[in-house]
Amino acid sequence: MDFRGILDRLKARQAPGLVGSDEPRAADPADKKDKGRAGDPFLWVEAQALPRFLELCRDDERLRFECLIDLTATDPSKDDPNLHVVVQLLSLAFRHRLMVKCTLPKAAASMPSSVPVHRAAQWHERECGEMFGITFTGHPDPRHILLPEDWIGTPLRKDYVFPDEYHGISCK
Amino acid sequence: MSAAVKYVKNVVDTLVTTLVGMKITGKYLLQKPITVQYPDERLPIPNRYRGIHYLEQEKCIECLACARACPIDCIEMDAVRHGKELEWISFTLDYQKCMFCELCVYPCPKDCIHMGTEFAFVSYDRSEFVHDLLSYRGMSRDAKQRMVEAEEKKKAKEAAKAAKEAAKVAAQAAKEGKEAAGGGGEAKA
Amino acid sequence: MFTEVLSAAPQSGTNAINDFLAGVKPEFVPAWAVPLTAVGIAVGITIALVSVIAMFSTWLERKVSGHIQCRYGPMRAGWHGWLQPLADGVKLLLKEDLVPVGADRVMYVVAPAIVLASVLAALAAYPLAPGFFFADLDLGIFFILAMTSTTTIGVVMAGWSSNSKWSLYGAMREAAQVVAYEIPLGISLLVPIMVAGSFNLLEVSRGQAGMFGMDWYIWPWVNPFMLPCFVLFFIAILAETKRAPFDLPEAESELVAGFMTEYSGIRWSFFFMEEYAAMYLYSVVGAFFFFGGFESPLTWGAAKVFGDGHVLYHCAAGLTLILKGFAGVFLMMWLRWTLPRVRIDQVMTLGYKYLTPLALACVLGGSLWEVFVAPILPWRNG
Amino acid sequence: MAESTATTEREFMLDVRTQDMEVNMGPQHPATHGVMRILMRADGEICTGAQPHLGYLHRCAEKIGENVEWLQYLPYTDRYDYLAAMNNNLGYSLAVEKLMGIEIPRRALMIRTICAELNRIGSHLIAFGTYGLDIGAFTPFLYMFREREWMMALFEKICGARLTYSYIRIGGVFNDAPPGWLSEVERFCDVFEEKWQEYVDLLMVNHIFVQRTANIGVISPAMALDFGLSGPMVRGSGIDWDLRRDMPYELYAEIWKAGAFSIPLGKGERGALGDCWDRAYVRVMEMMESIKIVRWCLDSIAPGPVIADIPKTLRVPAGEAYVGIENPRGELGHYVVSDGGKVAVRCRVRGPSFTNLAVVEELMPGTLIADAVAIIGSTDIVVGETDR
Repeated sequence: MDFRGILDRLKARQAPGLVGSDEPRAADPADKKDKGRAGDPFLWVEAQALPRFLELCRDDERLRFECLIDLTATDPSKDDPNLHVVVQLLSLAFRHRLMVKCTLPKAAASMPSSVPVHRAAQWHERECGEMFGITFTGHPDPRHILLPEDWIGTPLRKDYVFPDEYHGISCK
Repeated sequence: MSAAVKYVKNVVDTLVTTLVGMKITGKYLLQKPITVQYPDERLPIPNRYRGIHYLEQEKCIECLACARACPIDCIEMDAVRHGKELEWISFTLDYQKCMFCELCVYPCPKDCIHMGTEFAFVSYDRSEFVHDLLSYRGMSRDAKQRMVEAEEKKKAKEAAKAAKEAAKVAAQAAKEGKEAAGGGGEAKA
Repeated sequence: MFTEVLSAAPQSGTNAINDFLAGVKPEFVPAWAVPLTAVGIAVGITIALVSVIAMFSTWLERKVSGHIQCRYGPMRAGWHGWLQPLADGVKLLLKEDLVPVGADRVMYVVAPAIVLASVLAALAAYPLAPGFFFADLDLGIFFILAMTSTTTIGVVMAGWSSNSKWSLYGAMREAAQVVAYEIPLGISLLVPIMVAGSFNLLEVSRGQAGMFGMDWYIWPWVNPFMLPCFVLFFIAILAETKRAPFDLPEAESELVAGFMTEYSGIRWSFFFMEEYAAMYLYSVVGAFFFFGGFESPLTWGAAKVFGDGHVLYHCAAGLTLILKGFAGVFLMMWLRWTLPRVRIDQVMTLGYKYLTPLALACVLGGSLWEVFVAPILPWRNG
Repeated sequence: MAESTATTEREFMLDVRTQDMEVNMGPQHPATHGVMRILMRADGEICTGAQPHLGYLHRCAEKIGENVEWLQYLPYTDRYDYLAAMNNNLGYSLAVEKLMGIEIPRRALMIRTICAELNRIGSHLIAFGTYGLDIGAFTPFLYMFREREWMMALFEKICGARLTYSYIRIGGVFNDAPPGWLSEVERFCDVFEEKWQEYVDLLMVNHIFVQRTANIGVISPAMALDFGLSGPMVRGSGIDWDLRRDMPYELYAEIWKAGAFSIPLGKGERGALGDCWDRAYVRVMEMMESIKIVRWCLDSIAPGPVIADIPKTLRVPAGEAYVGIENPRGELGHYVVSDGGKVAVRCRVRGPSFTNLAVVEELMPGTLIADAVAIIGSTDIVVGETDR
């Protein structure tokens, strides 16, 4: 199924938290500032409803996104008040992919964990949490994964300042 | 499969597969090894090998394209420009950082930085890993020659120009003088 | 161990060193000094023997593994690296003597000594030649098996005292493994012992002297149960000497280095000396009980040409045994560089469910053969 | 999991219980394939719990991606999965090309495919060789290194590096193949087919190896999907899924249509479906399939340009793209976000080893320590990629 088909199906099923969609488009010749957008289409989903949305995607017999391939986040820029959480879904049965995006305010970055739906999310959420400072409520094991337990700061946010030293080791 | 059959099968399988394995290892035991005795004999190094850089300094124009292309900024160069000629101060490559990706080679407009086939690095001091790729400092004799020639040419040109100017001035003056004289004549007239 | 040798040597009265010393003894030296000096010399020879065997075996192991793996192995020290073990030995001697923090110091230091002593003691019963041995024991094979088993005590001590969990694992595995494999090892030797009718190594060897020195017990017409017995024996000695595929006590990919994880320098090398000496020793035992011991066409020829007491005859016999011993060692190495390692529960299963019943079946079959079939075979009564 | 182990024969019993002991496996341990630590709780020889601790090799690959130019990031892609650097280059290049929408010359596609498949062979050789090493067989490992050495020499000839190739770049490949290279690849294929049979005889069907790996670490198909596993891990569980066929990139659609390769699946031949042996089997069989793909490319390669016309300083159009490719270890995903500038806004790497390793936590309890080693080995992780 292509992206439009998936979107229609999700609309028909009244998927929880579905906000809208974004598709690549060519630059608008009338508007000089608009450069268009390349790449893949994706869906906007409300962050607080993401686990329920993923559950629907997994269980719907015409979508069957059994596999959560990736869960990560993006910090669009220093000035943006929001983070984007990005989920890649894959259906082995129907051979289609879906990219799902949620916005999450930087000031209160907290959302429910998707681990009950896909256990694959477990490590991805841990990584995402430590790198962007997102709290996944209900995560069974919310420790740091790649960073040391006592690392301060969220390195992949754009406003991150690299520390001068760590336990007396100079980082310069 | 009954337990007894399985028991016998296990014994037979173990013995047979072990013997098959021993046949293979035994075959190699009798063959000549494929390794080489490294410092005495060395394998040929292909032409495209990405080893320590070398620089064709004569061609380089200090455009910084390689330094900009480097992902880790390990290339630094410094030179003073005398017109077209360069007086080289340094061109260093920090091999503590360099990851031999060859990205510095492609953007060069003069095709003057290359990667060689030398790969061995041994040193007692970290500072020795900062290599200076220059084969000479300052200016080459040719460049000096060219500069002197250019200077001379320039001087000659200037002189010629000055002479021309002088001639022009003189001509002008003469003309003016003439005109003045003429004018004077007219005025007189 | 010394008391054993002491009491054994004068009784049998055939120890070559003892005889020689008794022959050259000046009047003023008391009689009891002779066996004592003989023991001293024997101990010296045994230690030298262990070192030489271990050195040669390490070199052989590295060359065999190298060539099996399409590489050369050591090539720098001497011709094809034959001096490499010497260089290694010097290096190991000069290494810092480390005892880990929290280790039981006394046990930690004593463990390698016990391990090495056990194999030294076992070598006391190893005859170098028909007329040159330290102790001609009536129960020679029992003595060897008993002494080599004490290695386990040293290994367990080493593992326990190292204060490392990996070492402890190694030690426990060794204990379990050796206990399991002592049984099939002992049982599988019963068939040749039955055929030979003796526990004495020299007598067993003498019993295989026929057929130009080729009347070995392994041949199926002697006793068809001998070949499976040898296979069982060989598997059991692999496990006893901690060789792959039974190298679980040191299993480098699981337990880092097992019981010797924390050891370094010369103490560490003691474990290896023991391992290689034990490999050689067990191979020699196998050679005695299955492959004719001293007997071979070479020995037979030497006996025909020079006579039964000549030095060259003894040399030929000794050389035969050394070659047979190292053939066994080579086979063990070949296997090691071919096979993956088995798991601990599989080791136990193999020991208790496969080897022990099969060995018992072989003993039963072998003894029935000896009682009912062997008497009517013409070549067994010639 | 519960059903599958209940049917298999366990030859040890849990009738004696002692106090659990905590053992640190790693960060320097021969079986962890790099610097990874597994905190293991063990009751004697039996592992009762395991907790992987990662991050010892974390090199901030994603952060670097946000700070260097598009082309400059290429050498960094070599360094997360250092055993399959060509595939990493390919994945990253494909993601950026998707944003840029450029057409790649056909010869470049061919060379890319050859390199990626050769690298897959090399990677599987290491995977299987070190797996043998974990199980205790030393020699097959060196035999496999011998073939891999040749593969690396081939790469050295084409790009000058042996491990960190940076050869496949955005828009094509750096250099055309040197003269005689393609015929040497063909020779490599011929020799490899011979040697491959030896690996199978020496290790794959060896009874001890089978006994060590069959029925160990059984991953059921449902569990594989739940954990988001990919590559040989999921094919070992009998799920017929290969991105090269199912979501083709490059030339794979054409190659599949030509019938040049098939997809080996675990069948539970020697034990339960989805055990360690099945995963090793899939890897071994895949090497042969890669050889077939290389042969197809060698047959149909034609002269031509090897790089599309792209500017020296890339400016990638604004947008975001996710591209997943079939790395030797599974789905290697690159998620790149561009705002139209010289530098990426986000450069996410979805490493297959990272996801595949997560399942270890689940598989380990109830196995012996030796099995734990076998399970870690069968996931075929590269720590450079789990930690990035």
